[in-house]
Amino acid sequence: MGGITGLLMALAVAGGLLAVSLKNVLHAIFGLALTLLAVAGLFAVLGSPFVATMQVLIYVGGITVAMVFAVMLSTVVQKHATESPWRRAGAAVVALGFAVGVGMVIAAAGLPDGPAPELVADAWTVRQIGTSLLGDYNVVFEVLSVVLLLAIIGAIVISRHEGEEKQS
Amino acid sequence: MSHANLAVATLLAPLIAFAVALIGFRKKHDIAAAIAILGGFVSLVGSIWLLLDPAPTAELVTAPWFQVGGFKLEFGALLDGRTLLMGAVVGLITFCILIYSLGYMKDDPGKGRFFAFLGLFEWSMLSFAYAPNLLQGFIFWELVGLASFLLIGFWYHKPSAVAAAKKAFIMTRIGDVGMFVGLILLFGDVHTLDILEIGSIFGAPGLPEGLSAGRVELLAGLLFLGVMGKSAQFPLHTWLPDAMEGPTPVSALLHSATMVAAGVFLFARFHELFMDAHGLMTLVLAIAVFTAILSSTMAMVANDMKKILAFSSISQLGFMIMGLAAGSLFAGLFHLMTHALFKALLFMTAGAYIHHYGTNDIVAIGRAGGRKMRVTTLGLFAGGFALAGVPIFAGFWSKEVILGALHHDGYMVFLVGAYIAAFMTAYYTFRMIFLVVLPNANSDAIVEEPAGAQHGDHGHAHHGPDKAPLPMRLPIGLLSIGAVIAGLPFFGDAVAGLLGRPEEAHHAEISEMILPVAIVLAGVALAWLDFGAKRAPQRGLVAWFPPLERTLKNRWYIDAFYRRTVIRLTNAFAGLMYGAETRGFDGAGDAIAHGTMKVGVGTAKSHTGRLPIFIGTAVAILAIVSLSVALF
Amino acid sequence: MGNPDLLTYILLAPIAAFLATLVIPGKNETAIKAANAVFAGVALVLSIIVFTQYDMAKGGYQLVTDIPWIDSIGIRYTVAVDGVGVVLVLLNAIVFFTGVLTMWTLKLRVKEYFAFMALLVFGVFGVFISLDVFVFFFFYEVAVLPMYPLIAIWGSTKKEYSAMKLTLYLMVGSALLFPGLIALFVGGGSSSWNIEFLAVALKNQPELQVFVYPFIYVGFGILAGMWPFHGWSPTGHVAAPTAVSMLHAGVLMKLGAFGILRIAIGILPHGAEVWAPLFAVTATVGIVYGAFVAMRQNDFKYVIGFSSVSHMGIVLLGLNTLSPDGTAGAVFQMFAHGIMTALFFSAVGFIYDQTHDRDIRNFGGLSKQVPIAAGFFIVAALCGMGVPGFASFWAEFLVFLQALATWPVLGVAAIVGLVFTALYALRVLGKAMFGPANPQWDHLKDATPWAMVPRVILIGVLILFGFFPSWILDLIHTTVGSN
Amino acid sequence: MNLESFLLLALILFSLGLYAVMSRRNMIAILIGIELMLNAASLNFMAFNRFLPVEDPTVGQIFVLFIIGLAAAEVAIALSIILIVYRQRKRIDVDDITELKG
Repeated sequence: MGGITGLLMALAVAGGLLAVSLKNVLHAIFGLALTLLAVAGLFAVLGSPFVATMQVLIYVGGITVAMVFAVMLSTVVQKHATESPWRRAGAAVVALGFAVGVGMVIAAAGLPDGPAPELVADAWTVRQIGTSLLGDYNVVFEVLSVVLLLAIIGAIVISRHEGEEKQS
Repeated sequence: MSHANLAVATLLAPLIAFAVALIGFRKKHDIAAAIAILGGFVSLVGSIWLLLDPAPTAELVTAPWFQVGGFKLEFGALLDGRTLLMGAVVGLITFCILIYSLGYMKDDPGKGRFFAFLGLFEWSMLSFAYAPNLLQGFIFWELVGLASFLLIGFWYHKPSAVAAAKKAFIMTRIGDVGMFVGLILLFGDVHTLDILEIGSIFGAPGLPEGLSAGRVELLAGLLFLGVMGKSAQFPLHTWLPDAMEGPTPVSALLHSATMVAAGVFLFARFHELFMDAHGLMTLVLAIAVFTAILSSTMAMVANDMKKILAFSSISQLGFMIMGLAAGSLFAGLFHLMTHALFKALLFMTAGAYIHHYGTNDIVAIGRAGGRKMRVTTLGLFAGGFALAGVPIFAGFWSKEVILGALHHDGYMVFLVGAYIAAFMTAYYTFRMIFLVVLPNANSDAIVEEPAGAQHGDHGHAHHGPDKAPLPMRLPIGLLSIGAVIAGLPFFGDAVAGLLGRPEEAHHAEISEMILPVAIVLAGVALAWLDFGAKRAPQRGLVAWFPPLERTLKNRWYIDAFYRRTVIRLTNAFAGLMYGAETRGFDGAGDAIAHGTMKVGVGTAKSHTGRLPIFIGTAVAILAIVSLSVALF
Repeated sequence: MGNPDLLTYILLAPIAAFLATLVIPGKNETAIKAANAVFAGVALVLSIIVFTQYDMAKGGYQLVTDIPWIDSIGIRYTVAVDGVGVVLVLLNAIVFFTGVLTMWTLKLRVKEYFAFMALLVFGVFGVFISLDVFVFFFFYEVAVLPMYPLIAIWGSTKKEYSAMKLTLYLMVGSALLFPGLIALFVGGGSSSWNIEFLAVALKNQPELQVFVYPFIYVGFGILAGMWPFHGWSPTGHVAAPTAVSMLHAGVLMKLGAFGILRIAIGILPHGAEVWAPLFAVTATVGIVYGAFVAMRQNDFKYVIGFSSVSHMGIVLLGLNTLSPDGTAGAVFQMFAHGIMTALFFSAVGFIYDQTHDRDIRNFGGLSKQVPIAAGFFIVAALCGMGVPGFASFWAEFLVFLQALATWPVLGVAAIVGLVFTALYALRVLGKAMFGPANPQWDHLKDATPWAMVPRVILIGVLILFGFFPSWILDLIHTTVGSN
Repeated sequence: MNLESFLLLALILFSLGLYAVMSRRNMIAILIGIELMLNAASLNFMAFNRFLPVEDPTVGQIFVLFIIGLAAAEVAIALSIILIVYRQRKRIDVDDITELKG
């Protein structure tokens, strides 16, 4: 258990590092995919195989693929990863500062140490998630569906409209 | 007819005439004129009837108008000696002028409007004269001023007329402000504005309860400011000569006989109050005497007939105020009455000459043959003799009463001043008469405005037989009779009785009359030497001293002085305020706005629009906040 | 006593006009104008009914309607009128009606124009009848905001600048006002915004009153053209189209004065006493200052704009006497000035529509060229000078009467201001209405009978209440009490 | 494995995402960074849900599902925007997009 978790964590960090450091965007996307998979694994470890599945299906199967397509459509094999060192350094400083700051907050928060409590079996089932999704949280569910619908329409409108404008 | 009905008819007829004529018949001149004359006739009959049939005690004909807080206002008429006399004078003169205007304004394009405005004036003036309380008085006092403004500026296409109208309104308003404040303070002190009550409060011997002598002086002084403005007393006198820009009937009616007398009438109306202000009365006497002399000097050199008469009006108003301030109600009002008659007459004759010859210049009128207009010239004689104070004529008697009233210990200096003014009056009056009727070949008189010049009051001459139209001759004739007989002791006694001051109508001994008569005759004689005698040079005494003549022609440079000081100061102050507004307030507002804009623009510059920098900034701030939260 | 819903009907009339304007197609301009005229007429008739039905013997607030709005923070739609409200509702209805008639010749974006105008009028009516401070403020903002588009789109002479200036000034006022009003609410126990309730609740909190009063006074005072925060008003008047100027100077500025009377002085009498000397001084300065600046202006509308500053100074001076007569005079002056300024602007608008020129130096002898139109202007000018026979005389008389009793020096200064008022008014008359005619304008058409209707209504009102001031003063006195 | 380690992992992922967003010029690379940050957030939700006593243990999972859904929507929009930018400029450099410049 502990070993698998540690491995997944390491994989996640490694994928993240690849994703942010590789110059070729396509490669970076694969790094991202690695992280996403690792996180999915962590979700399973944390007791929610359903969410883990969703993560894999939507993120790895959908989003990553969409990004790859986008890269290919924009034929971006942009050689020039011409970010200046200054820019990287500045970003690194800010990010590091953020990490240190928040890390200290976490350290100072006095979180309960020790392993997770026992799983209450039926609370973590898919059935339970489905029930509360359509029960207590159905507004969230509905809102999400509307958001997705709008996103789809928006994506179509944005790409189509501008395209036509260019042609005319 | 009951007195109440008569009073109502007298008061309302001109208003109705005004409204109907202005709204309905502004363009239908003859109908408008007929309506105005009808209204004037009703008022004439009413006011004369009321005068001839006075009730033994003062009557009040009022209707409650409204109540504002502690202010209960009644509208109506107070019928006592003073109002009856004033009302009758107004009614009579207005009616004469209405008839006269038929001739004078015959072809004027604004004839309908003119008659309507005369209706407005008569209504205001009568309502002022009969006012039972000071507030009604003040309202109509203001409306009289408005009517005066409209009538002076009647020929509104002439910039000079417009300027004169404006000047008249502003200068009288300066006085009105004093009167307004006085009115309010008076109300605060005695809690009434009812004229009879105020009269009885101040009429009692000694000062009214709760009022210090200083307070009474202050009240009287404020009210007297109004008198000074309306009755053109120094230093607020300069508007009156300019007001001659109005049509001559207007000058005759408003600016000699009635409206300017409103100030004097106010003085008479509150005579009891003024008499309690002893200190002020001395000052008032000084002002009146000074005004009388000052304006007489200016009349001695003027060539414009209407201006001469205007100066003499100022001077005669000074005489009236002298009489009142010296304590004789009768003297002031009697002179007001006779003056109204003979001054209106003189203006009408002036108008007849102007109408005929198309010039205001007496030298030009004389050379063009002024004396050939016989009725007019007779009117000039009657009015002129009355003005100069030639014995038997109206002005002689009334001036005599004033001089008699001044004949007190302590007033000697003023008496001397009055004699000087009387002397000059005789001189300039006869100068005018001689120049008009006795032009001679040897004359050195300078024509300032040739006959028929387009600058004349009227803009053009009327050719034809040398006589004024009938509607002009009729009132001249009528008033000539008045100017001759109105001063006779019989009338004086009647007026004094009406005013309830029979003791003031003192009949001078023959011996007392010698001095005034001698002074008048001296003035006439000097005028004869200068202007009347054959081969007289007709340049006058003053012409020997050219600087003096220049000064007098420029009216002692008082107008120039005002222009340089008061007006310039006002303008400068307005300019200062304007600068403060545009540069100060607006500038400050704009500066704040621009400053904000600049800050905004500056801040906006830091928005490079670069996403990484946005995010970086946000996160950096977040990091700093987290750090500080974590550390502290 | 009449139907208490009357007030709500009055409030709904401009809303009906607004909706009708939105519904009618924009091309059908006459229908839009007619609909607005009809609803404005309805509002006018209803206002006259309220005017005649108000029970003076009973006094106080009448025709009360009270409906909860946002109950959790005590906001209620409470409308009622007292004597002052009746007068001002009538004023607004008159100006609205004549304003619609005056803009009959409008051609540019008619639909939007009348929609905004109806909205503005709606807000003004709402302010005059609200008894709930929050609702009052709500309507107040509704009334103020349409001014921006109205000036920026249909205005003239630096219109964007003026619109922006006006909006910013008024926003500053609102910014002062809003915390003040919230302080009232909190100080009164955070349970109700009702004016009467707050007046009782804050009675024994003198420190709070003294502290909050200037916020509310200045906040409202800015809209009332209070010196030295008057800068927006002349520029705004100048830029605004005719009917908007009429509403703006005629009614909108009264909102500020009404707010001072109803909320500042009404709820915070102690604060008012403490601050009155200072604000009386600023009011007097405003009277004299406005008159002087008006003397130097060459634009008709600027002259009128600064005369408004001067006249509103009289209103504020009257209010600051904190006495029944002074307040009555101030309210009467609000009414008279509203009508008079509306007349002024409609007369100027008539000339400007034809000439597109407002510089008085370019005119002369207009009373020969367009006697009737010039006559309207002359009447307005006379009324502005406080000539007896017009409503404003009584208003000024009462204010000065009280001012002299309360602050003699200020009173005298204000009365002396009358001379300067006459100076600037006569200057304009002399330059533009009289004097030699400028042949350039010989072709001008005089007012048609149709164009005369709104102006004659205004003149009629001025003269009517000039001769029978008690019809209004008695109403006002039921509210402000009497000496 | 305690709660803290999960939080620190999430922090590391988040910081990496942040770094990517700030340093990269390629818009798709920025998008990758954003996805990293979103995942970090999801991870936090799951961890808190698991380790802290909560009344209804589904709430954290639902949050994560919600985030996943939003991420999908976001990517759809972002990619379409990127495509347009590409069509107009033939490159997808974030430094070109400065419409919000003051």
